[in-house]
Amino acid sequence: MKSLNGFKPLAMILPGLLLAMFIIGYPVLDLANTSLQEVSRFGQLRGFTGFDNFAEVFSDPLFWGSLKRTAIWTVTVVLGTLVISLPIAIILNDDFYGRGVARVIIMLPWAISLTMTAVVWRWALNGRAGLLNATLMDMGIMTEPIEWLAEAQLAFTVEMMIGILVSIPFTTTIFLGGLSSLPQDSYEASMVDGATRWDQFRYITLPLMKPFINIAIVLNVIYVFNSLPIIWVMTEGGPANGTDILVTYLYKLAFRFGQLGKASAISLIMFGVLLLFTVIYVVLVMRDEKDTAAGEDE
Amino acid sequence: MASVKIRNVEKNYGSLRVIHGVSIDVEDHEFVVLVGPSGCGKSTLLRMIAGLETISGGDIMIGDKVVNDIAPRDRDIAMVFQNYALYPHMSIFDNMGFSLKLRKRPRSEIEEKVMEAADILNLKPYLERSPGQLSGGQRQRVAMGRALVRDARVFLFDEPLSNLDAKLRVVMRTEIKALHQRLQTTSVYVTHDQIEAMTMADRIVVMNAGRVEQVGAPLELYDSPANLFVAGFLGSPSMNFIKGRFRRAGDGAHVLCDDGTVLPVPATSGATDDQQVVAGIRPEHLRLAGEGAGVAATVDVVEPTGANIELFVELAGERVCAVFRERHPFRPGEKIALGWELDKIHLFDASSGHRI
Amino acid sequence: MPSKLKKSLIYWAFLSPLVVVILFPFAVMLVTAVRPRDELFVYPPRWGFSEFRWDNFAEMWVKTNFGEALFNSLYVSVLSTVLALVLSIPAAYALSRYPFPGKGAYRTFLLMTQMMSPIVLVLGLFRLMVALGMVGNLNSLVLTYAAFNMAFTIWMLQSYFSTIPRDLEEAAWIDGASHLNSLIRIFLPLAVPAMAVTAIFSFINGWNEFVLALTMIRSSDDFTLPVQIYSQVAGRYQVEWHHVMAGTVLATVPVAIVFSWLQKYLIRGMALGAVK
Amino acid sequence: MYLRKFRKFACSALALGIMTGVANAQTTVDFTVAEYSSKTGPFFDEVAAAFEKENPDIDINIEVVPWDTLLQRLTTDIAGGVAPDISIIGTRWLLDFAQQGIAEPLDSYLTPEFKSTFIDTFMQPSVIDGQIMGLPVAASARAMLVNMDLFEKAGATPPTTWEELYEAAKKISALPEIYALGLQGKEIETDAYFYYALWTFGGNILNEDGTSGLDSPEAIEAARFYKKMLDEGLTQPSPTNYSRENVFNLFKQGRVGMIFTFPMLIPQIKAEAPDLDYKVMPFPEKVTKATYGVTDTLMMFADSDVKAEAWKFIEFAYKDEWRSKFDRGEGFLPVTKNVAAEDYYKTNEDIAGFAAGLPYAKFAPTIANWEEIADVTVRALQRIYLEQETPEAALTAAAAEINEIRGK
Repeated sequence: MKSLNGFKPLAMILPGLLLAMFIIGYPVLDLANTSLQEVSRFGQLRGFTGFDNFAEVFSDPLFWGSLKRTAIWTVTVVLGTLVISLPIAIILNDDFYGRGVARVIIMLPWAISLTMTAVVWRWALNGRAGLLNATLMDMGIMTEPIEWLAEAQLAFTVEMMIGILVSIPFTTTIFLGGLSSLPQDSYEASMVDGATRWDQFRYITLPLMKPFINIAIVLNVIYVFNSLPIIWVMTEGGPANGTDILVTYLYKLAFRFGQLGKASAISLIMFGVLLLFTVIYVVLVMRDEKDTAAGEDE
Repeated sequence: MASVKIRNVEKNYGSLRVIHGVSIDVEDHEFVVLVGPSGCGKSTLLRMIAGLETISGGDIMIGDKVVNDIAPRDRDIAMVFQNYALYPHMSIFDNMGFSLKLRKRPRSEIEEKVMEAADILNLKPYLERSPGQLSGGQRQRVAMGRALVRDARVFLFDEPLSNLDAKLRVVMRTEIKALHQRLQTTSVYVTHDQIEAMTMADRIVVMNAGRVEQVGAPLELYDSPANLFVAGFLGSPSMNFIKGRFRRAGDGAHVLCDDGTVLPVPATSGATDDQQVVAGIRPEHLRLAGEGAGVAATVDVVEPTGANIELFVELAGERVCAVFRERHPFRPGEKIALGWELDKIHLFDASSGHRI
Repeated sequence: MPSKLKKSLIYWAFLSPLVVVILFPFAVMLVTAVRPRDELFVYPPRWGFSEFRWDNFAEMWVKTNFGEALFNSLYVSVLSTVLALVLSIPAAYALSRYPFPGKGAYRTFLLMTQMMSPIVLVLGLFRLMVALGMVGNLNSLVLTYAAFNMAFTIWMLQSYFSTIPRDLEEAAWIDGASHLNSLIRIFLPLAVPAMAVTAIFSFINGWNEFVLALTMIRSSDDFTLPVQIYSQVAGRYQVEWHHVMAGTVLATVPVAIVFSWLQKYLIRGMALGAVK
Repeated sequence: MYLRKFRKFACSALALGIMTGVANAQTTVDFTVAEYSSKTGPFFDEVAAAFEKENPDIDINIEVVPWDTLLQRLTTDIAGGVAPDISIIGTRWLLDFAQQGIAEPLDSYLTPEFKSTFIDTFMQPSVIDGQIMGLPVAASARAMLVNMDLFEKAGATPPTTWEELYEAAKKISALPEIYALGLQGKEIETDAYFYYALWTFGGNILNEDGTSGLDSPEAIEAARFYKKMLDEGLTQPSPTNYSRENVFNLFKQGRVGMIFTFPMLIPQIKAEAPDLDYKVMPFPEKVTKATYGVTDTLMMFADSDVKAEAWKFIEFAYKDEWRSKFDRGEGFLPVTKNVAAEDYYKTNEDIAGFAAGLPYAKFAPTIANWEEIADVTVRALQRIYLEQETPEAALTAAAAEINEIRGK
């Protein structure tokens, strides 16, 4: 019963739309404008220079290094989060002793800000005074303390693990939501059909969880791609830019070296990459999902 | 094929016992129907046979093997669920062939089996569709197809027709029965609909509150119900019950109702004099008595169903229902007299409800 | 051994490495927060310490003006959540109930607003706030947090609203209720779980946000918690780690409690929303 | 307290609707303060309160900002057009502020006697092209701290030259789990840690012709020396995981024999490692003596419209009582002669140890893009410490990159 003409829904959308356009739209335009200008150290625009900033960015080896690391960072953290969160969600969806406690603990990393997590981890990973080395040595796992953040490769790996750790709560919640909406009788039918628990996971849980996995991937990619605090607080992209990803390199350029034009260009490139990924992903993966779920009722 | 033996099986949820020592033997190729009001434990019993519920006591044997602790997939049984339990994300073809795919059967065999079942259930045009795009009836047939393809030793049906409209239910009933006659697979069918039980079963098990009331062929149960519950449960419209005292008079016998009405009963009955009894007479066994004979009754409500007329009368202070094939012009309030063949009336002991 | 106990043991065995890694930073925080100052840099570093120095918390509370920062964080998080909800409920209702031109474009716009991380926009946002004369004022954070959170809140509410059957409202319409009071009297009470979920998410985002707060807020008695605690670490010659950790513990505890209390809502909200 | 805040927000929320600013009678001087420690904020509040008592018509608005984000704060302020009137900045940024016309030359404000109160060596760095662009507000000279217990245990004597340091180091590192020299390899002032050796080896950050001095033989020799110490286990392993603060923590733990540090560490040691027996000594020398003078500058903004009132506050804040309280509280060296003349700085041998280096203090050159040049140097040093490149290759590459940045 279409009792309302097209105008009313638009009116309901408007306030929110205006706020978002105003608060987010203006800075994006400002950013675009800045990226096409020559900018002084302190953000004063010195006149139009077309795509010089972009040219400078593309000729900068550190940009390409950061881009590569950003890809590694995003893929590893997002995949890692998914691979761990799915079994965790399946477990938390099942009834067992202490489930309530387990759920709260798994959600804890969400309760503390990223910056604080990074500060605490940096304090714990400190070579000599850090408690991580102390604990590992007490347990006899190691004899010599490891300098976790000394060398780029190891530091980057540790940062990616922490990136996964803090993304698990959000992803697990999405999966828990998905799991609890799955049709229970299909599982019983599959037991009768001769499915082992692994068959159930492969042929029923996974396919039916696809929409939730896709949503988790898109959102996680967006959040992880733009995540500054962990790497910045722990290694500031160092040592020797070995752990710089686009967002930390951009932050360093803008606020330490005062190259605001170049930084704006990078942020636009980042937005472009992210937009491209999301559009392709939504079109390719989530489209074919739409028609299987079509025609739900009689 | 295989028989299914249930040896005083019990089931309790915590302290609540829902099935009290039930024993049933389903012979090979037999079609046994578990019938009873909702909550009587019939579905629980079926799920215990399927292995979807743990067994608290007693044994269940399929063929000659005790299956209490065997997983559903290893019991070689197939099940049709009440709301079909089809895999929403798979095509009809994959739904039906899933059990074979799990057992890693070659593609050709799966195709052949699924086609064969689709033929029987004329599902061929829908094989590539997803369950969401089918009607209730079609989905119900796919659920059956899935069981067929499984060609298990035992078929289990959990009220498969309850979600269908009345018309379709009748059609599917005959289809399932025809299928059984053709495949002869041992089947256990659960329903709360006594007409389904009567029409489909080789043998019926009437259950109530976790206990077996009676087991037997449909007509055997219909004609000589072991107790009040079975008598009242089978038959639609259900049997009339009138309380009174049993009296022997000379070589005849009758039941004296509280309001003085006398109901003629067979003298051969084993009831003792002055025993509190309940007389049961099926609506279709009542007929208009001749002048001066039968028991007085006043017409209350007349319900023509087309095929016959269901007449509700006031008799011996109770509401009694009578069914006539002929179209008598009854009018509410009219005084009539009803009679019955002596061998058609049943007597039950008032306190125990057992048949006398 | 009953199967549930066996299952529980297996599950806990699988969960335990993750649980240890999650609890490790919290343990470090706690152990450092209650340590006497001269045992911060003991070698070899050890978990144990001589005595519980609870007045670290008291000292920190005074020295870092923690009470005010806590108030600021609450002020910003609660208000931005309320603003986000007030703006997104009608939008989500419209999205779930009515087809209208540009619906797809609107949803993609919402997703795109998620893609711009505040860090990248901080200069533009700052200039905007200067134009509004709101630099240094907590309301600037309320507005920006609400704007950035709205995409998720609308999307979350919308997917939940579409699971609420229409016939309830249609019945109300037939009974003569106007659209507005059918929304308020019939619809919203049903949507409480979803609103709780979105409120939690928006609250936590506001509570933990750092970059915008650092840029927009000028005087230290307006700092929110993350900025207040970070300022004790960033670039100071003298980092009093016991105060930093005490501050972090106090900043985490309220959210953790809110979290575990509303936790079931979170799952139910996500589930019923079915995240279409 | 909360009520006042709530009223403040309520009216500003109202302001969202109407953009008219409220003209207030008082003139406000916005002062951005860089946060040295938890004592910095309270100290400047006290100064402002005292000043406001004497000048009721002037209101000082203090904004305390953490050092790590100070540059970002100032950048956004200037870009947003709401720069403060006066601010504490790192002297290394002064040239950029001056070149962009943001800093206000102070010569016209500076009366001769006020100027004479300053110690010349600290005034020098804030003079650009002959103009005084800011006043030194905080100063430190670097020196070496040695752990006397370790030296006794190892039977070594505190060194005055790099050779003696090397010999002593071998003895000290022989002690179990003890390292002779703490070597910083991460984050801010990692390059400064190298300059101590660069200068004393006779090298320089910039050559006369303005090109980078990193590829000079002295620079390479200094780097090789550090690398040798690292390779022979005379320093703590993996320096690239040790920021300035981490190295100082090692010293507090009594795990390191010698470190190069600033006077502000003294109060920390007193609080966190009271029974640590340490001695302040000048840097070891080779070709010359040298120490690294670092000053922070108090700068006035060119586009401030309350310059007179701001200057009045500056003069007030530089009174001896305030300067003395500030320097002692934070552990800085005095920048004004009167405070330096106080007996605290004569008798206190720690401070005296640091102050002793002043005559031969070298300062980082005030050149444009200093932050980038520092970052290039740090990256080169990190590659050396991580054995990714030999000292010679890393430093030559760094020098080339710096010359390109400086357009030389």
